[in-house]
Amino acid sequence: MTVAEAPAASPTDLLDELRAWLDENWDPDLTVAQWWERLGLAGWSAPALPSNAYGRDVSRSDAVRISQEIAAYGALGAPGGLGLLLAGPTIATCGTQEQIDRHVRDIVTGQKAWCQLFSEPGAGSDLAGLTSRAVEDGDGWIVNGQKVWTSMGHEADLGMLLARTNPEAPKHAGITWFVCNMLQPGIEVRPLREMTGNAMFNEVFLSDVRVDADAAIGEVNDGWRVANATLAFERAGLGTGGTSGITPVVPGTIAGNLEKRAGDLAPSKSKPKATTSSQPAAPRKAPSAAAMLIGFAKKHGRSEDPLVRQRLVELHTLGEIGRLNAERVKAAKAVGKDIPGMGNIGKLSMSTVMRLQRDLGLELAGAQGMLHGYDEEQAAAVQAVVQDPVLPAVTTMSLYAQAPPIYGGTDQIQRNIIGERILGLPKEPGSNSKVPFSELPKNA
Amino acid sequence: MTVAEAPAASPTDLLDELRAWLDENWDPDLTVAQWWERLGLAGWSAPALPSNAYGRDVSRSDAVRISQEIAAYGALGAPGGLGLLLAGPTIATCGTQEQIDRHVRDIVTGQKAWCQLFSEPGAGSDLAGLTSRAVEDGDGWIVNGQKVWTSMGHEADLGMLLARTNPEAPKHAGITWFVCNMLQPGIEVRPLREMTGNAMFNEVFLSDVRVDADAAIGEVNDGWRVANATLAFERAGLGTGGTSGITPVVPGTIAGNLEKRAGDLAPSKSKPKATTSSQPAAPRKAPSAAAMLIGFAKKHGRSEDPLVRQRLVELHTLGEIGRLNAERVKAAKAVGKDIPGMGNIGKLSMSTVMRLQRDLGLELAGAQGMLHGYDEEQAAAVQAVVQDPVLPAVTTMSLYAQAPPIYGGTDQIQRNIIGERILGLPKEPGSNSKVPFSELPKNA
Amino acid sequence: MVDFAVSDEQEELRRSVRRFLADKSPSSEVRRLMATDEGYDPAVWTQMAEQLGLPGLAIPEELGGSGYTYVELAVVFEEAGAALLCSPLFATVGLAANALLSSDDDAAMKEYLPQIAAGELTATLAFTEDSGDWSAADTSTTATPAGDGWTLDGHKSFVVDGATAGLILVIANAPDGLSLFAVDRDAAGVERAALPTMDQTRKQARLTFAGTPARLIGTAGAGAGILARTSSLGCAALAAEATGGAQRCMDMAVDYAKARIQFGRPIGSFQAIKHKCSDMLVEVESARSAAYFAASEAADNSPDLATAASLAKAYCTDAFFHTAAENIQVHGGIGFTWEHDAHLYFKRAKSSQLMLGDPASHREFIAQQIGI
Amino acid sequence: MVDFAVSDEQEELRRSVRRFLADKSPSSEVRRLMATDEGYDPAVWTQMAEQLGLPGLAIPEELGGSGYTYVELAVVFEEAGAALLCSPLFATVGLAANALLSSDDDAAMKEYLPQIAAGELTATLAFTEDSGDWSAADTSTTATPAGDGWTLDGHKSFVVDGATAGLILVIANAPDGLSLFAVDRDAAGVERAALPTMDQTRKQARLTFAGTPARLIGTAGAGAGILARTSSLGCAALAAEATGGAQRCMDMAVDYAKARIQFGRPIGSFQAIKHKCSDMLVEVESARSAAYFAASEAADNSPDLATAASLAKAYCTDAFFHTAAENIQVHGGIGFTWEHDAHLYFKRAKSSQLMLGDPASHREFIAQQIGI
Repeated sequence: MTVAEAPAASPTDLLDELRAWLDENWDPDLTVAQWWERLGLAGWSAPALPSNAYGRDVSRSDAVRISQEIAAYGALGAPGGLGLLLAGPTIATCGTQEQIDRHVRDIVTGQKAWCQLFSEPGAGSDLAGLTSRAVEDGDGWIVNGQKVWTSMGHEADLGMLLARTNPEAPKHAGITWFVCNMLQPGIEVRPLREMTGNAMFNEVFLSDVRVDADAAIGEVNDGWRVANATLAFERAGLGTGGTSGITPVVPGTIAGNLEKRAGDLAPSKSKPKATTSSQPAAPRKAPSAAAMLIGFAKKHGRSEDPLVRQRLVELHTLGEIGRLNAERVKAAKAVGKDIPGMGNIGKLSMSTVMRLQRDLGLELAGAQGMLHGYDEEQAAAVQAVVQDPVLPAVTTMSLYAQAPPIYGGTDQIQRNIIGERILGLPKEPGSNSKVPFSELPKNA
Repeated sequence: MTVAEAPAASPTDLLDELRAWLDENWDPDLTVAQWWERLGLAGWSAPALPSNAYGRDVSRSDAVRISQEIAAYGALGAPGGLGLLLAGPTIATCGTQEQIDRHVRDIVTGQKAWCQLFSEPGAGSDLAGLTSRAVEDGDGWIVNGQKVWTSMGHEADLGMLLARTNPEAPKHAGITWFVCNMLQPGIEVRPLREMTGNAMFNEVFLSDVRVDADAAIGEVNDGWRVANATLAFERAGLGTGGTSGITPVVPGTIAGNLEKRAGDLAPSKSKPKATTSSQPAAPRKAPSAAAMLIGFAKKHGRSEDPLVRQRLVELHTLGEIGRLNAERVKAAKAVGKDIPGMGNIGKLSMSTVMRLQRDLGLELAGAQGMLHGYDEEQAAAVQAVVQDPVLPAVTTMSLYAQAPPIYGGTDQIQRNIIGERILGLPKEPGSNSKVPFSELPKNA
Repeated sequence: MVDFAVSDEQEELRRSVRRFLADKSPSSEVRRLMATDEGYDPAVWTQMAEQLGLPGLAIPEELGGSGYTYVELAVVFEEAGAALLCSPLFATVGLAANALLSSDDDAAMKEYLPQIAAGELTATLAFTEDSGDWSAADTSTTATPAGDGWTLDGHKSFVVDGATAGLILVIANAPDGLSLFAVDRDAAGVERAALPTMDQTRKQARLTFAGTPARLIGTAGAGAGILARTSSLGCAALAAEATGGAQRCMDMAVDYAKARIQFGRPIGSFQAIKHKCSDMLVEVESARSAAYFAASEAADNSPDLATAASLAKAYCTDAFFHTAAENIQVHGGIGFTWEHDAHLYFKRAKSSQLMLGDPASHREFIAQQIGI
Repeated sequence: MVDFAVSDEQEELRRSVRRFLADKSPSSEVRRLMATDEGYDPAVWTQMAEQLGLPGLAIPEELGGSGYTYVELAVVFEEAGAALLCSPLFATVGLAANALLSSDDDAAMKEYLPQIAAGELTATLAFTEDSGDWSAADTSTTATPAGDGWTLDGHKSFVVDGATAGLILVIANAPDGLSLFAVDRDAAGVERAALPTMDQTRKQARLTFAGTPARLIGTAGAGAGILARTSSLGCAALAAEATGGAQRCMDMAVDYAKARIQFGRPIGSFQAIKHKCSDMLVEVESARSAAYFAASEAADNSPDLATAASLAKAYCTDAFFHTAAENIQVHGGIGFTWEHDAHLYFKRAKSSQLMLGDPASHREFIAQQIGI
């Protein structure tokens, strides 16, 4: 009674099929574009998508196994980025077959790269409060507005754009989800520098940007429902490390990878595996935060300090529990169940881990924790004194630690979701769900 | 420039006057009633009250010095309890001269003991949501309802009663503050046992209780304003240890102290002090929470544990800061200023201190922390094994630690007050300030 | 690799136990029993054995049990913790039966375990002394060979259900080192004194032995090893119990937050309260993962059991305590009263933190195990 | 007894400093200066001395200062911290001048302090080495007698404003033990290398000395005592600075919470945000009490200065860091950007926690002082 039945023996069959297909198709001398064409049209780029959307309808965990197996085989993996993660699943779920054939095909074959144009300076936690405005113009729309926190904005061919199409409707009822061509005048992408000194994200200014009539995914003014589908795919990705095994090679026309030789970008081949292996490839383990700081503590001669030991074990404990929580979700999903709220729990726990890691890491660094290189020259100057390659990782993570409690729904929003959706606690009064958006208070 | 001018040299003069008066008037062979009559009518029982209310209009800190000086002299102090702390100041502030002469006189002379009938089972944080109902009846009122968290309920002659006199008005506008005779049929006082096993408080059931027309302090339906005065006096008492030096001898007709010999209840005389002392009596220092636990840690051989040392110092730090915060308020008040929110800060800090004390104390106790005597027999059985008189103090405080974050305005209410009244942050929407009370949602 | 799959049989076990406890261990019974000296209802104990087979659930079939694993036992402890069941279950099954099973003493197992499985015998493990050292490293109780057997002299303290257990397993210093001994309920020279506990739902006693006849369990000198494994299994049981307790505290808080009106709104609509409840869910689900993992390691006889059990014990009892304290705060004044159940969970939680070693000591143990 | 009375003169001082800094150290200037190598504007430093007399505020009148106490100086540091002033004030006044005043070396004081008070000389104290030990117990820099003077060999690290200071006071090992030495800006054999700092508003450097001529300050062997007192005074300065920083973070958070609309309401109307701001006030006012107390103990030459300074340093920098981190969280995404000032305070706060010993080390020191 203690062993769960394996779900329909499919993983092994699937991986056998994949390996046979790779034996047949993988050729390092193909261009990246040629290889992704083969991979995507065979259903191996986004196998979790339905079969009418270039997928194979497999479970999320099987999809992870597939991408890991491609990497283990030594072949170039599926095109990465937000197309495969968010746009593809959204269009597969909410788009017409024509839209799927136009857009998902280009996603799974890596022809187009995508970015996300959701958040605005005035609409962060309250995404539905967005004010970017799309006005009908002939058989299309003219869009004006400003977006923010757009990653890869300058490498994207297309954007997932949320714009307000009816300001007189209540705020959730006047939004449309558009496919927006990023390669047109009126789009300006500006890097947004973070407190770490890096610019992982962009601001995107939209000035009289044109969007075609058939670019709306789902119905006009029903974009909030579509956006929620996108956000659900995003949360699933954030919580479960769903990108593991996916190649970092950027797809699309701008990054310039399509004409490179596929073999040059493929990972070095793992140890050959017995072809009869009945076990799926084990995920490669990144060194945990706790492991990194344990080594750091030893190096700084602090690992015998009882205060340090307690906090290292707290960090280790949270890491272990994160892993175990994920395992429990996996076991539940394997039998078609779920553990509600576990995604939000994972996100809140990540915030806690990052804070603990930040405070402990810099305390272990001691005086050296005051040092940080914001550019290569500075980094070299720090290393010249400290000669410890772990220190920049510690200081960088400590600065970055402020981001996870904010992005993808702040800690406060996660707690609202758990409270209201999982525990069934009542919402706050004064809902604006019936008020025309144009009459609501907004940021200046 | 670093020394504040002493406020008008009054403390020394006052204390000289007091000592002279005590030389003249203190006689241990008086009955308690006789002594309190002298003390109260001379203005020494509640010297912070105005002179038309049996006081001397002195500052709060001078009042504390006076009560300490009476104790130091070896005389019986002013009557204790909620009459002197809350009812007296409230009536002195909001009552008519006739009411002052009737009630405050009995308070300062200890003739009557008071209890507070504010909180209800359905109205805790939201005190203004109270439902005890007073209906006009001839030239008085008939009250029905239930009160809770009433301390000394069974020893009180009179109660500070809040009742709803107009349910059709908005909730803050239909409440009246009454003086309620506790010694009448229809009043039932039931002890309410707390999780500590003790019963410090009572429930009070009011069934057709009669209140006279002239028992209303302030206007009818204006009781919320009067209640806020009472609550302000309560907060001041909670925050600044305003009861120090006040005798624990219970006043009023029920406790049975009035006919006792005053000298038998007076404190043993302190060391004689130089009568020319220009320094006010130093407040006697209760051993701090940190000091108690430092001794406890040593006894349990834990004081060398770095984890324990850190937490002991955290406790010490919070104690020091509490003291310093109070000193800053005192310095500000001495020049007619204030540090807004410091009362709320003190209350929140007390909650923190109690939790820290609880967790550290029981951890230091180790396995013994699992033991506790809820009655004398059990307590003796514990002592027979552990032989440590500090342990019961630690376990009792640990159980009691749950109370301070709740009573006198929960931690959450304190944070609301700081946020809205001190920092000026906006209130939550959906205020019910205009809705008739009868139409508001209520507890079943 | 850990497998968190939940079988239908486990779900059915959980439903049965929950139904049974709803019937036999409502708040009124908890309060009745916690006020008695015995602290449990022998009739209910018999029913737990006869109707549900709980005491013998993880005892091998050939020894009268059902042969399930610690994973199933964890389900039982979780439900018992949620119901604050007053029962010798933890002492008998979580400690004593595990000590016997860890002893490799076939004769002793054959004699005692069938009785335990049948609900005919309650038992406990007496190992800590007045110092409260849970490792028993400072054991002063001595065992002296006497004819075929042994005699014990000394004392044990903080013995769970020590005043009522029919069989007392005692850690004592024999000439070969720490060893495990069995002492009968009515053995000569035993005195049992109740130790009044803050958590009145689980009784403790102090026992003294004066020339008390005892039977060696397992081999002489094997006591430390038996105790180490038993402590881990006891910690795994406490962790599961704490998870159930934490879940119940959260349920109480959430229910109250939905029903209680202040300022014209349910208090659960205020973020201050809502977010407290949300944080409870984070802790409850995380505790469950940790507790199930420890149970799974126990079921697998994993060499990492000790680490997993310490991790679960530290995390779950901390989570339980935090949840129990927050439950009181969500309830406000009523949560501070004796008549409300919130304090019973609070006290059980605090006691669970301190029993078998406090969280800091388990974290230090983990530090040693993971090479810090 | 501590006296927290605030004189009109102190209030006027605060207003003057605040006006000056609003004018001379707005965010744009902070950002301009933090990107420079020097890290401060010499013209503003001169103005601070000539217009307000800040460098000499607590230097005795006979040494060119104004003769006020550390209580007044704390007001200045509080305002400087609030404005994130980029300036050699902390190094020159909070460290070097205090070291000179603690040295009992009349000649040195007469030579250097009037220049410092006049704004003609900036200075720093170089005591920590690569190990980052703030007690200088592991000092490897040596001082060797050479003719009338001494020569220094070795290195110092984490030297605040070490690349720009005109006067470098160095702790070195002389034959009689740790001693304090003065090294001129242009002395032979000194190399100064900037250490890139996370907090770019306060520069640090690593200095090396090779046969560098130096002047003994105070008596040989007196270095440890001078350093101990100077560290306490430096901690008191940092505590005041942190209090100002924490106050400014709270003000930023509160202002944003009032203005920022989400879900049709100012976010400050949500309890999650409101209560964060309230907790900031608890910390800010408590930090202020601790910082003022340390300053008062310094002004009184109290024997308890070291304990009060450690308490203030630990509490105030923790409060500053917590407030700064929460300020970012209240701001959400915009608070994580480089262009918003929130991160500048966050980095100053973290650096202030670590500088002169982290909070845990100060708490351990307090434990020793109060007899734990």
